[in-house]
Amino acid sequence: MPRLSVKPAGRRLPAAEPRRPAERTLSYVEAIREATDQEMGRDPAVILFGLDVDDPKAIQGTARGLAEKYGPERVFGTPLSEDAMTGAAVGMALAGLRPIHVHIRMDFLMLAMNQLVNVAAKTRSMYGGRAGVPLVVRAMIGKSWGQGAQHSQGLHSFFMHVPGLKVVAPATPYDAKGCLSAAVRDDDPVLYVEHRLLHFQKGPVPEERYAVGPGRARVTAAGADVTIVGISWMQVECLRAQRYLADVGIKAEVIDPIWLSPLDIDTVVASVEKTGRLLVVDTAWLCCGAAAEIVAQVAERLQGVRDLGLRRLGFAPTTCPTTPALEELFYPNARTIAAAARDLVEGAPTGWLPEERSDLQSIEFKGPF
Amino acid sequence: MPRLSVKPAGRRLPAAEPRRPAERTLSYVEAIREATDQEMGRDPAVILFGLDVDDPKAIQGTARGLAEKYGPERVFGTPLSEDAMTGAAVGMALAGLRPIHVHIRMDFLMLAMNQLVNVAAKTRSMYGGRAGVPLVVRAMIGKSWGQGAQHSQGLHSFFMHVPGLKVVAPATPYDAKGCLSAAVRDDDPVLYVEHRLLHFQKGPVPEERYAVGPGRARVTAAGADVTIVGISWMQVECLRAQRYLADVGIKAEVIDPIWLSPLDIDTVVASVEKTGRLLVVDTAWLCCGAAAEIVAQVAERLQGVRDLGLRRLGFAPTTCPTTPALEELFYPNARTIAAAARDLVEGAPTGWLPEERSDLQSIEFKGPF
Amino acid sequence: MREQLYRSLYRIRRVEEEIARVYPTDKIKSPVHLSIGQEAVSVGVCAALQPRDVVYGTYRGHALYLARGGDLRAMIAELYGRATGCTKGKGGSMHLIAPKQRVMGTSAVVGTTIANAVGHAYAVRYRRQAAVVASFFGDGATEEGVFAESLNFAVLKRLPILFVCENNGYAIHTRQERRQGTPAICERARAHGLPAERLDGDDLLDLVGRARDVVPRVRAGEGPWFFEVMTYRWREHVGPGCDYDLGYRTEDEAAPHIANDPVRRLAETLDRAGRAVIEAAVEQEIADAFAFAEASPFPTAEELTSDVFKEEDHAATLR
Amino acid sequence: MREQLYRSLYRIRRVEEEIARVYPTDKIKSPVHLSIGQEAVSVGVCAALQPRDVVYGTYRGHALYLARGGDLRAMIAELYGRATGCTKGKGGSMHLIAPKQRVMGTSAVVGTTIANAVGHAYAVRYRRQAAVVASFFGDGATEEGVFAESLNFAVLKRLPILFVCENNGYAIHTRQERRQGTPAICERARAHGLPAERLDGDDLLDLVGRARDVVPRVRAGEGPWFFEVMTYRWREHVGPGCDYDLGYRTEDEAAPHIANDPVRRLAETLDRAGRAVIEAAVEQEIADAFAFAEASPFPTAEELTSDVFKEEDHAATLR
Ligand SMILES: Cc1ncc(C[n+]2csc(CCOP(=O)(O)OP(=O)(O)O)c2C)c(N)n1
Ligand SMILES: Cc1ncc(C[n+]2csc(CCOP(=O)(O)OP(=O)(O)O)c2C)c(N)n1
Ligand SMILES: [Mg+2]
Ligand SMILES: [Mg+2]
Repeated sequence: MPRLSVKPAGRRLPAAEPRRPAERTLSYVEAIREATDQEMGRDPAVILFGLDVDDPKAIQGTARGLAEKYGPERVFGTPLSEDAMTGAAVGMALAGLRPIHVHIRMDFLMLAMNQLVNVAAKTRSMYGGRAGVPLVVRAMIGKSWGQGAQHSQGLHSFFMHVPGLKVVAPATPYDAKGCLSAAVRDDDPVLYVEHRLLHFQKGPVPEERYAVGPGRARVTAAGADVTIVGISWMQVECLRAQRYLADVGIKAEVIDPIWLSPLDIDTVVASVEKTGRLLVVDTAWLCCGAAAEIVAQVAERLQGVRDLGLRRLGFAPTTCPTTPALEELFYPNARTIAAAARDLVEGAPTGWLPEERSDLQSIEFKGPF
Repeated sequence: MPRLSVKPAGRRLPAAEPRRPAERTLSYVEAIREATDQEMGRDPAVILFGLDVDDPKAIQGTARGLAEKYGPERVFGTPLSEDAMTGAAVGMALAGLRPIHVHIRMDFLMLAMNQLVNVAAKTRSMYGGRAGVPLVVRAMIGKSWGQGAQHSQGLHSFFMHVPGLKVVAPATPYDAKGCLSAAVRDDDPVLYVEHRLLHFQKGPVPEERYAVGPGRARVTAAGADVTIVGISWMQVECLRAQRYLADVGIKAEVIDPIWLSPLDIDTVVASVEKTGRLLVVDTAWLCCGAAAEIVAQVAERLQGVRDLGLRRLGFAPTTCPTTPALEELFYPNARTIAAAARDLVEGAPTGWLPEERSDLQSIEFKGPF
Repeated sequence: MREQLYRSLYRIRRVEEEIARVYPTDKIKSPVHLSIGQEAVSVGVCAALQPRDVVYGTYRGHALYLARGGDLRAMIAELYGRATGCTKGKGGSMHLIAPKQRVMGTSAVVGTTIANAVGHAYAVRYRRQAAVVASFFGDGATEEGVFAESLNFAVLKRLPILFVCENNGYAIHTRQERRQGTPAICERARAHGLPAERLDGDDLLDLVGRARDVVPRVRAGEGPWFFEVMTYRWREHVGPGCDYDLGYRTEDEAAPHIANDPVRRLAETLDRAGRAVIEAAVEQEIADAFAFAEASPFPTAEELTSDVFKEEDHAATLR
Repeated sequence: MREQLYRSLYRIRRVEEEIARVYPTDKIKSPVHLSIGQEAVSVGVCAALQPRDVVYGTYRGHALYLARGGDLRAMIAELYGRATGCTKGKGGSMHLIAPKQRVMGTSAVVGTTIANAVGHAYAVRYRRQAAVVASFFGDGATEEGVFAESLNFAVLKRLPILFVCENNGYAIHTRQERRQGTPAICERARAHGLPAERLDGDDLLDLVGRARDVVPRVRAGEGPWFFEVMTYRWREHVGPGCDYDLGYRTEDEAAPHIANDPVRRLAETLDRAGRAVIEAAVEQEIADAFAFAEASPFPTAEELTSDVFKEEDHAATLR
């Protein structure tokens, strides 16, 4: 296992650096597929499985052609048995394989919590370092088109809460590839969070192998007035919000944490020390969520250093409704994010909500899923 | 269902008020047993079940005699099937019963997450209010005597994260009884968190029925120098810390949130507005935990109002070790809490750690569990 | 009685055909899992149930909801995301409920309602009510651990529950043999100690007959019973169309089921006139339901955070 | 070979008797679930395994760990919470592991290692290794959904795994009949499509014989196999003592098992001299192991946050 190559690789690319002028443009889906293909090509210990991984839709195409290329023992669909299949993934990892276990909805991980929280997360420490679980769990967050109560949750904070698990939520095709490679090479369990809407994103992706490892957040837009941290899909909305804010002369600094656990809080703290204002936007509920942790850490780190403006945005405190009339209100979007950021900057509610710009609209994905 | 009597009862007793000079002293175990007995006596819809509820140990005595009194249909042990038994509890509740489902370790709830997060929490909202789940889930947090990796977790923040669930963590026999009655009468699912060490606590408990409902935290010690919020067992440690601090002339205000969701943040904010310093101590990990939420909300609420000193204490960021040499370091205790509070007050690390006072020692519970 | 059965069967078929027809217009803002081809399972079992009896189903729940007498207007309005929907537009097609008709739950997480149904049956028995609970689920659901756990508890407590496994041979695009070490679902049920039998989902009258034999025995306290009903999904797993082009199954495989279409077969046993009356009434009802949905308002913004808890004020304090 | 079996059996019995003797002194800082009375199950099955074979067990894992040749000193030191323990004092009695002897996992959450063992067996087959995985668990574990899910997957993929259910009739203080609708665990296994047989856990030589017949067939790729071994726990569920006073079971129930004590029965088949040599050696080894544990240091404070991740530095950044 060239495991040492992981973190160095992650480090070698300074996350704050603008991404290199890239050879190619790939979609997020293609980037995941390429990382999987390259890691499987590199290391026979890597196997891919999960419900419907080998079916005609190949998990939105992220596994397209891999069953044919690597055969049914390395790429296979499973029974509807999330608990045992997660336990089996742990056992494969204990045997030295590097399984990638895919779930088309993060909601279904609620059936896998025992193996993830009580076994995978505990293995290395409770066995005194004598065993480890190099497992990657891919979990998708659904949105739009009436995904509803049980197909829309972002529950990544559960996994951030438990020592022994790592959590990554790439927001670009570039990071989708680099973080998946890093996750596969990691010797410990990693939850890889994919937002369903990100699958449609396109962006520059180098052909060669590279890893975006834990430890470095990325500043995706520089600004001095307010720091906006956007997680997963919300990174896209935050970058749009940054442009709405620019229209009114507010310079927002946007940060993508990329890895949520371990979390690079230093990059966020450095930015907030400069701007004095922090808005964290998550694709999840707020109570005890990733946004709470980021706000708490920044407030702790900057206590006595300077005054702060703090704000969180995320899911409305209710179950995700299917009707578009309410679903639209359930989620933050570029305009509500911009409005919240402006209120922070002004230090008071301004009532401002930018006119929707057609070039900054959300492409909502259309059913059936 | 006299459900309306719940919140009134909860409200009728101003949580901040000193507890009435009580007739009797009961243990936390006896208080739970009495609340269960009284609620079962009051309402035939209340039933009690869970692994080993009807065995000779009767869940540390909390169910002592109830199987005999109410019969095997109302009080029964279950198969080792946490997932289906939780689903069954939801179904019983949908049918109008008020089940109390007991788990001797909160860790085992990881097998029940699908029914709790995806079904129980969602039912009322996803069905537009046309159904509800009046379910109480009792879950115990283990500590000491090498409970270890899988018998020691405090995972209450998972349930605080999900709208539709309520969470309560009483720290005294008085609240153990009042909160359980309130939870049973609540028309929505409630996670009732019991710390194994609290079972041994004794305190005043009125004989009559009463409910300590959501909405009100309790100030358990008044002080002007620093606000200390202690959750579950940590409330006991915080009150001891308050006395260590008094020895060095520091007046700590100690708050017991009692209900973690919905959370009475106003009481905490009011205290911190006065003291300017907040230390939150949880019997859980910190990342995305209850302490993160409380710190974040206070920092948000008091931004621009006054400077704040903020600090969190909880489990060490690792798996709970069995050896006492490390287990002792894994948990905060009265002395480390006092030290952290003093550092907050002094505004810098003082290196102070109080001499252990024999009257403020932890009674650690001795194995086998 | 054949008229009633035909009305129910024809109504479900036509409602879902209409849903499929309208779907491309995007007026329906919810994923739909159609039961076209599987209607007889719900109709046949529900024909043996009494009003006090209870059913639990899945995201593929239109047929069960309608077979139990669920309000059609409220269902179509729900698919349209309107405030007049059976869950006010909050749950959508996958979470239909009709407490009056004792449709007590449907879930988009496979297997979950099996345990809920078992718990409901426990409550029924505890209260000495003479009701029966019927739990509907697919062949894929039998792979979830909750299936075995639920059967064990139902047998242990001799609960008044009828398990109905709708075996359409697939979980999404994966056939049963590729997911199960042995396809013998009835064997697995029997091994838990309850009687189990395999039935033909295209033979409505036989289904009704078996259900009418079994339900009274379950009601009488003989304990749980298990039906595995062999059926076939004509349309794609989710959505309005057909999916033979995907290549995971062939039209040849579907042909015998389509040839045995229970709707057509039952229709042929009825006299033209009576049948025409039924069909005209159904078409009228469907047109009315879609018009009702179209005309209904969307829920207002206040509805977003309502119904989180019974006491609304708590929703506010919950972050 | 009977000498070897006796050595292993006697060693486990005496180690646990010694643990029970020392326990009241509080030197052992960990809950202990003793296998006294059940030793033959681990010894019998492990006698048929090769060094490359793999085992997974439970919190009641002393017997399996020792039967597989796990280091005794490291085990006692683990119970004493010392840095020299098999997990450096971090896991305790419920989480023994011995990677060299291929004891790859034990869990305090019932049922979890069944799925881990199945996954390990998948890896073994994927790598074309000729190893067999043996999964040990109790009768209570068969009630967990993961049991059915794991059997299904093992059969579906024809994995080289031997399931060993140690049926001691109880889950803590609750007898099997009060938890299972039918006690026929083998029937449930067969219904998933794998051969299953019930064996007498007090008859060590028969156990060894059956295991030696079956393991080569599993190794040869015939697919998974299931043993239900009837045995009995002589001591309390957790802790060093007896618990007949609790009233959930009687001494009469235990009597036949104690009368058939496999340790005594095997002892009687050996000549006095050879037996004395074995026993003396074992007593010596045990005395040495406890002395080793006593003399070993506790882990230092730095160990608290080590081993969270392979790359230590991440532990720090993880709150
Ligand atoms: C626990 C869980 N795992 C996976 C899914 C994704 N999924 C939705 S429907 C389905 C197939 C279910 O098959 P079956 O039970 O036979 O029902 P059918 O769709 O054939 O009616 C799957 C795997 C889910 N919804 N829930
Ligand atoms: C998932 C889970 N539920 C409950 C418990 C509590 N518990 C510990 S041991 C035990 C009994 C297990 O019985 P069995 O599987 O027969 O093993 P035995 O103790 O008899 O060896 C129970 C219920 C647990 N550890 N894990
Ligand atoms: Mg199916
Ligand atoms: Mg047992």
